[in-house]
Amino acid sequence: MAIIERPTDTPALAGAGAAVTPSSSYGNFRRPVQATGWKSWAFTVDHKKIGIMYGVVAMVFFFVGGIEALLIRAQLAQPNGTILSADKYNQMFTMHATTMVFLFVMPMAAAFANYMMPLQIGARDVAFPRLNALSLWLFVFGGIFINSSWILGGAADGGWFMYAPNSSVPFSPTNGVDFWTLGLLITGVASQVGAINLIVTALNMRAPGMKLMRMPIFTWMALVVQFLLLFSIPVITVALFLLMFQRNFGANFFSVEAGADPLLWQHLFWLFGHPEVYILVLPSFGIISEVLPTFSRKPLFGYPFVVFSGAAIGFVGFGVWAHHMFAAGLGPISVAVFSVATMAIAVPTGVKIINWTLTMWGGKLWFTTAMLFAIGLIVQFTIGGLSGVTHAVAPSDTQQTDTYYIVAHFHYVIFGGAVLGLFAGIYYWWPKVFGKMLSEKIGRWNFWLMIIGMNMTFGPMHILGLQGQPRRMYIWTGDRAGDGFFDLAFWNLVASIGSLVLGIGAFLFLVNVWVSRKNPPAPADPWDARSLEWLTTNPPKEHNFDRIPTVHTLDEFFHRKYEDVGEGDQHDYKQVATGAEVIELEEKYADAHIHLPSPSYWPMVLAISLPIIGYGVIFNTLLIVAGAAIAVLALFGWALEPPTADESEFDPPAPDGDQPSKELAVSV
Amino acid sequence: MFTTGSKFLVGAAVLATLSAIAYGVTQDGIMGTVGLGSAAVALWFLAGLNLYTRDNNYWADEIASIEQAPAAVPAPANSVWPFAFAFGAAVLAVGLVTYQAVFIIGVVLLLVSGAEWTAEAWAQSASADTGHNANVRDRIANPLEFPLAAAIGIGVVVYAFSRVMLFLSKTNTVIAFAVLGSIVIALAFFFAYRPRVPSKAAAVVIGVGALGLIAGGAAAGLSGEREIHPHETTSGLNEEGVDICTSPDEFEADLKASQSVSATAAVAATITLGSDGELSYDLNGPSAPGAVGITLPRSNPNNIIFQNRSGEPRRLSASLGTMVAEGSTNEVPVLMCTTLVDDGGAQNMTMRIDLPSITTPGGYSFFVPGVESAELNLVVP
Amino acid sequence: MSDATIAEPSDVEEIPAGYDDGQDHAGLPHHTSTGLSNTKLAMWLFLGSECLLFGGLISTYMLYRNRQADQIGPDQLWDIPFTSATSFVLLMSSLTMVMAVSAAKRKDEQRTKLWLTVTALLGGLFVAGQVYEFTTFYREGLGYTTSLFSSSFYTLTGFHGVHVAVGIIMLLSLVAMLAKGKLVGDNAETVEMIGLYWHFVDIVWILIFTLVYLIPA
Amino acid sequence: MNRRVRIAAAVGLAALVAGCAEDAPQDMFQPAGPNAQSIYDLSVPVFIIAGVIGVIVMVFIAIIVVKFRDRGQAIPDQVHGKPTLEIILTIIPALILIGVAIPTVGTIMALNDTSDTECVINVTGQQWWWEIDYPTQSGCGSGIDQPIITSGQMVIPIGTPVLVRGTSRDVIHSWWIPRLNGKRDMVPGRVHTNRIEADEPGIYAGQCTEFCGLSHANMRMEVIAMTPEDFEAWKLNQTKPYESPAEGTLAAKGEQTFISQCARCHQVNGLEDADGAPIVSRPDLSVYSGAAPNLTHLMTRNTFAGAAYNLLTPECRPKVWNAPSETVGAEYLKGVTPDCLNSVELREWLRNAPAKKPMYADPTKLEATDGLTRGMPNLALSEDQIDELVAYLLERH
Repeated sequence: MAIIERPTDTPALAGAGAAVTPSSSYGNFRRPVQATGWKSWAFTVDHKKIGIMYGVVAMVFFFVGGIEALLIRAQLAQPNGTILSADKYNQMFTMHATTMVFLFVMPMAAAFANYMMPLQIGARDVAFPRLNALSLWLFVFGGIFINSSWILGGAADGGWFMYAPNSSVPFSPTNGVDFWTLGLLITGVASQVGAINLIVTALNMRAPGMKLMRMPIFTWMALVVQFLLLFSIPVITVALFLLMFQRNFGANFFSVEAGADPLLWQHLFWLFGHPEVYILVLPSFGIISEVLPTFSRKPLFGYPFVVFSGAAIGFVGFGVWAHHMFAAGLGPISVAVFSVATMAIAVPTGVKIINWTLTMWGGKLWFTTAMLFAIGLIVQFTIGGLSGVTHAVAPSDTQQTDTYYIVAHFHYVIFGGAVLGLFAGIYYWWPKVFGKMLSEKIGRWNFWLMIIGMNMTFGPMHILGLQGQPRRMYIWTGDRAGDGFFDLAFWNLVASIGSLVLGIGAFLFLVNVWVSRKNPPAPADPWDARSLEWLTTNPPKEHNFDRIPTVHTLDEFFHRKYEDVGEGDQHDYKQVATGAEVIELEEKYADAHIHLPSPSYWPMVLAISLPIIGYGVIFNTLLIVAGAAIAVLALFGWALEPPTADESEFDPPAPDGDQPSKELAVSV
Repeated sequence: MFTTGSKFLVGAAVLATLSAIAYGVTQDGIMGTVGLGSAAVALWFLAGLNLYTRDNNYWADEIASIEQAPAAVPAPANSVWPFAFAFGAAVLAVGLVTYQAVFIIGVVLLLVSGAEWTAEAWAQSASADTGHNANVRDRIANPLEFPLAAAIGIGVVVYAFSRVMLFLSKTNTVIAFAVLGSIVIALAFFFAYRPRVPSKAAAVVIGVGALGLIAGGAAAGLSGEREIHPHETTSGLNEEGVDICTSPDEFEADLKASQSVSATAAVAATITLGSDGELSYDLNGPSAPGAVGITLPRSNPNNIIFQNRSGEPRRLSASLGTMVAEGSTNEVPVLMCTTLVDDGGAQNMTMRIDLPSITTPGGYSFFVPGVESAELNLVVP
Repeated sequence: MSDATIAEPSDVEEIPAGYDDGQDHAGLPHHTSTGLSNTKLAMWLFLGSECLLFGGLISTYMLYRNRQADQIGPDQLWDIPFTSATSFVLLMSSLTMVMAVSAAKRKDEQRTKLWLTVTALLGGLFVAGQVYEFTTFYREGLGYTTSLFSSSFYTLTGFHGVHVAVGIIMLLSLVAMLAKGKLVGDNAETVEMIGLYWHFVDIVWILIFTLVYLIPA
Repeated sequence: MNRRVRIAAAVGLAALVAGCAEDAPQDMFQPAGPNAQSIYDLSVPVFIIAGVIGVIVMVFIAIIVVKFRDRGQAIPDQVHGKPTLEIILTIIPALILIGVAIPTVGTIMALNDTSDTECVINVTGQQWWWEIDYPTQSGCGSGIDQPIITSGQMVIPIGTPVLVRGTSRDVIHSWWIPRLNGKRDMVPGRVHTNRIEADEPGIYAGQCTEFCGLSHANMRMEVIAMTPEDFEAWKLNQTKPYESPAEGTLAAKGEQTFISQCARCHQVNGLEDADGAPIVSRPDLSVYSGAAPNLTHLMTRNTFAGAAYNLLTPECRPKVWNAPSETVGAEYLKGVTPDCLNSVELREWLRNAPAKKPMYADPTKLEATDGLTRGMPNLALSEDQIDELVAYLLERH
């Protein structure tokens, strides 16, 4: 936020009259260098503030998506439900998936990647801080844009997979699909920009000695995810553009009467959509690969295996998209190839589970809430992974696909895999980010209610699906529910009750945040942690590290605290310093000159211009022109602005001792 | 900080927002929501502005800021923008009574000069230091000037040159393009390796070139394009009543027509004209022995692939009964056909048939013009 | 996705001279873990993802290239000599771009500006050619909504044309910034960056020209 | 804890097995034909393998959680892994998967082979019902000499491999009769095939499983398998000539109402206008998909409106649906008798179809489809007209 230097005598603004200060001469065109107030958040380029905002907004969308899910389950609790109309129900499940995938899990993972990656590799910020701000605001405005469709004529109603031709205007005449298409294009730009930024950060900005194979595992998984985003987002971008041109400009990419092949959309969508699954779960795999070693007091078992299996999952993930299309009418050869490829991807996934359990084996397990969520992930994800193997078998899949069995499967994968991991991360890093502990007691309740709730909700869906209940149906009928006490009606009701339990469990997280807001400051190293992000204060200073750490081993922080005093093959780890002492040592040798990037208006302005163009495409061409003009202005304003503000942007310290806008020194 | 005006505006904005949401949730149709939403946006904007400027009532907040006003500033320099602004207004007025293009030029001129004027005026009062003020001006104006200048520059080249080419004959376009490209490159190398040439000369050359291009573009634009005729297509000829579908001859629509298809799998039927002059067909999956024709669902986009293995260029036609032509009482035959397909080629035909075949005595059929023996029943239930 | 190709710095014990947080601020020597500058790495990554964007569009075109039903088809439209001329001009612009980059590396600002302007001009000619071509196609009966072939053709070439136009605007703005001394960061690197983008757009055109125009349907 | 976990796992498994509904009509674990059987034979071992692995993992985790919890022991040895163990543990799942993959590929190929089918039936999906037609080249049983068109319920002879050749008129639908075979999407512009064969006579329920818009949930279908003799009887009935209702009856009035109100879209074969010319429906002028169910033999089916509603009263329905396989064909062939007609729902449908089944038929909102409805609009029939139509339709055997 500021240039932090030891005091100098240099006057801030050379050649200007005494009365002229930057704040008066630049007026509103001065860079927003404020260190406090809303502007310090809105125009910040600090990866930590951006990470926090990502997380908060994603959490809001988590509860929006959760309410949509509760409405869906309420509708399906009884046969011939009447809570939602068919139209509203279709909008509800479309938006539930869209919100959870694009507006909760992805940005929540981005929040962790943004906040933790620079800290874990010993950097002061990401490679392109302003691009980082752009990603955040594009995501925020894109999310608001999509959800604004609720009050502008109805949300998208074609399912998150938006199969053509059901997404064409005659079959979905409201503007919902347009909002969805344009909104995803906007959030797609956010992901794309973020991916480039984080890849460059991870590859280029590592601290001295931080080899690739010494990078903390979360950073590794986040890096793999960014590569997946980099190569999959353009594919969905093409699909979304085709759909937009189809709906808004009369193109006929999906008009069957013109000879179009509806399977084109499916190929493009799933070529993005399958890597997307790994985009959702890999960050959580990374998180629990940090949490499990910390609370087992042991390094991650088989670190290189976990790294390479993550990379392998990412790579093979691009070659299995057609397993979503086993029933779509591909030839038997394609089906066989994709079936086998899908089984192949189970191997690296299995490797991860094996490594996690072996990490715990022989450890000294400390069951904090974060650890509970991590173990919960292993168990729940194993169930989801194994049910995944049952429909890698293509003939079985033709019975299972588009039934509740699939709904059960991917909720075990995405809720059990991704969401539980994210919660593990939240509980693990909360003291790091906010300097306060969350209540462990409420945390336990939070965990157990969520686990019970999710198994009650999604567990019965296995039975529902295998006994023939298709998904995406706004009602089900007693005629096809079977007989006996445990008929499908019973399991539907259990699932609906389970969703309430799950909802209460998730709500307890908010309670926990509220209750814990006045907790005393957290200790410097509350979990006896292992990786580099703990090598600084809680919360970290604006410049992250007082001096850039030099890295000698994997789990650098742990090895600065503990030394092996054993002889020969006998190992005996003795604590030589507490975390707080290690951090103090760093402060002692603080770097003298720390240049941090400066805040900027332009990311926000550029991010606002895209939804304006979006509204223009839907409602009025003039808005497109206006939005494009703003975008061009912002781009050039950005290009002409140096990343770090000039001295002349800062007011000199006022003689009467008022706070200057530029922080002058770090106390040593 | 909340003065009377801002309180009123914030209140009104909250009200408009709530009513927009309420309207959107409860009512069908979006115009009401859009209207109320726009009102809300406008009110929030005004409220924000008011809050920010404190109703333009500094005294309400603090006195001190007045005392820190910048020192006196030097007299402003000469400026071209007031003139440009007035000129823009004049052009706009002329445009209103003459051409829309002139009007748009006037609007752009007005906007640009207005923006430049504002930026200049703002910057000149920023401080007592003219160098600093120039920086302030650049900070405000450059992000607009650079892209606009670049866009105008490239727009002129693209517009003028494309007009010139549309004016030239088809062969001459290639020559013009090659010549102009070569000239540009030759001149570039000339200037690059003749550093003695004063930069003014380069500027003159570029200026003359640009003027020439604009003049050429304007002249070409005024004298109009060369005549470009629409190509004839199968559908066009059918609409004109040309019996393309019953003729084995070649029409313009058949010239160099596409001879292969990428849709080979999962079509409704593949119909092959063999060297024996018979039509055979292949459906997805087996068909019973002794079947005499193809059944296609009614009102359905059916993809039929025609393969020609007869040794001569042939087309596949479908006879689909008769219909009453528009504006008359005459029954005319309904025909659909592919273009002429070379031997060994194939072509896809997407056909939707809305009336069942029982409505036509004798039913529907596929046939190949010029090959008597090639006929195939088509049943549409 | 393997990082095996990325050169690793040897195990550094001491912070090397000039080690920085890696931010792109002017005037400071950079040190990055891979040795590639941040902007260059970012540009390569961006172009990598652009490959998939054009890959998707080209696949769509290849799927639909013959699906014009009874409407006008590619073989009735193509004017290969003309498109070859425009392609040649675009290729030549890659040459002038190379000249610009080499001038920038020699810190020869005068020639850098000259070559950048010429590159932009040649690009402008190409776009003018495309505008002309689209106009004639439209007059000959190929509207955007006429057939699957027309939609996918205009979308693919239109996307490419927009990329060229954006490139031209970047080139001209770069000239203006160089002239006014407004460029942030290392001049030569910025020129090289835009050069990378420009070459990429050219290469994509070669692909499009071959697949769309030259290979017979 | 360990014991408890194990008990919980056992109870869970038991609950999974015992917790299934009995006789769910779309249960994929009750195969009734060779295709479904081969899928079943393939998937059950996979389920067992997956279950066993799952239990092993969970028991292992439970053991770890109990055994290694923090009891104040020393910081454990900082083991970074054992490559040999890792490689072994990678190879084992790979081997298991290879073991699964081989039969999978075999089954995929076998299921795709349709060369042995003896009977071809076309199905065409549209929002939100299936049209089923037996083309003249279909060769089912003794052969089809004139096309048969029906909707919602497909009748097939048992022991005969049937090739379902399907497409769609608007959006993608999916044909799925779980007890006979896996599902197959029916994609507009493409023709896909699905091979079904029933071993025993019976009614096999299915449902559209590709999301297809508003009434996706109300798009169902059934396959009725009967003995070849019963099938021949059914065929004979489907091709019998049209009989007008007797003069002066309510049904005769209904015929006129049908001609004026319904025949625009719904075909009744053999229906003639006053001049004796056959009446050909033109659904393409009113409905976006361009099709409406053929009602010539409506009362031989026992569901209507996309098989979403019963034509049989709740009392009569089980008599057909739950009939033993020996008599189900005969029960079905009886059709809907006057005392079994579910006139309540049929009347509701005739009174205001879009109110009963969500469809896109509001005349003020059809801009996007050029005024064509998707599904049946509200015809604003009077109660008298409805009475007449019910009487008329009841004779459509």
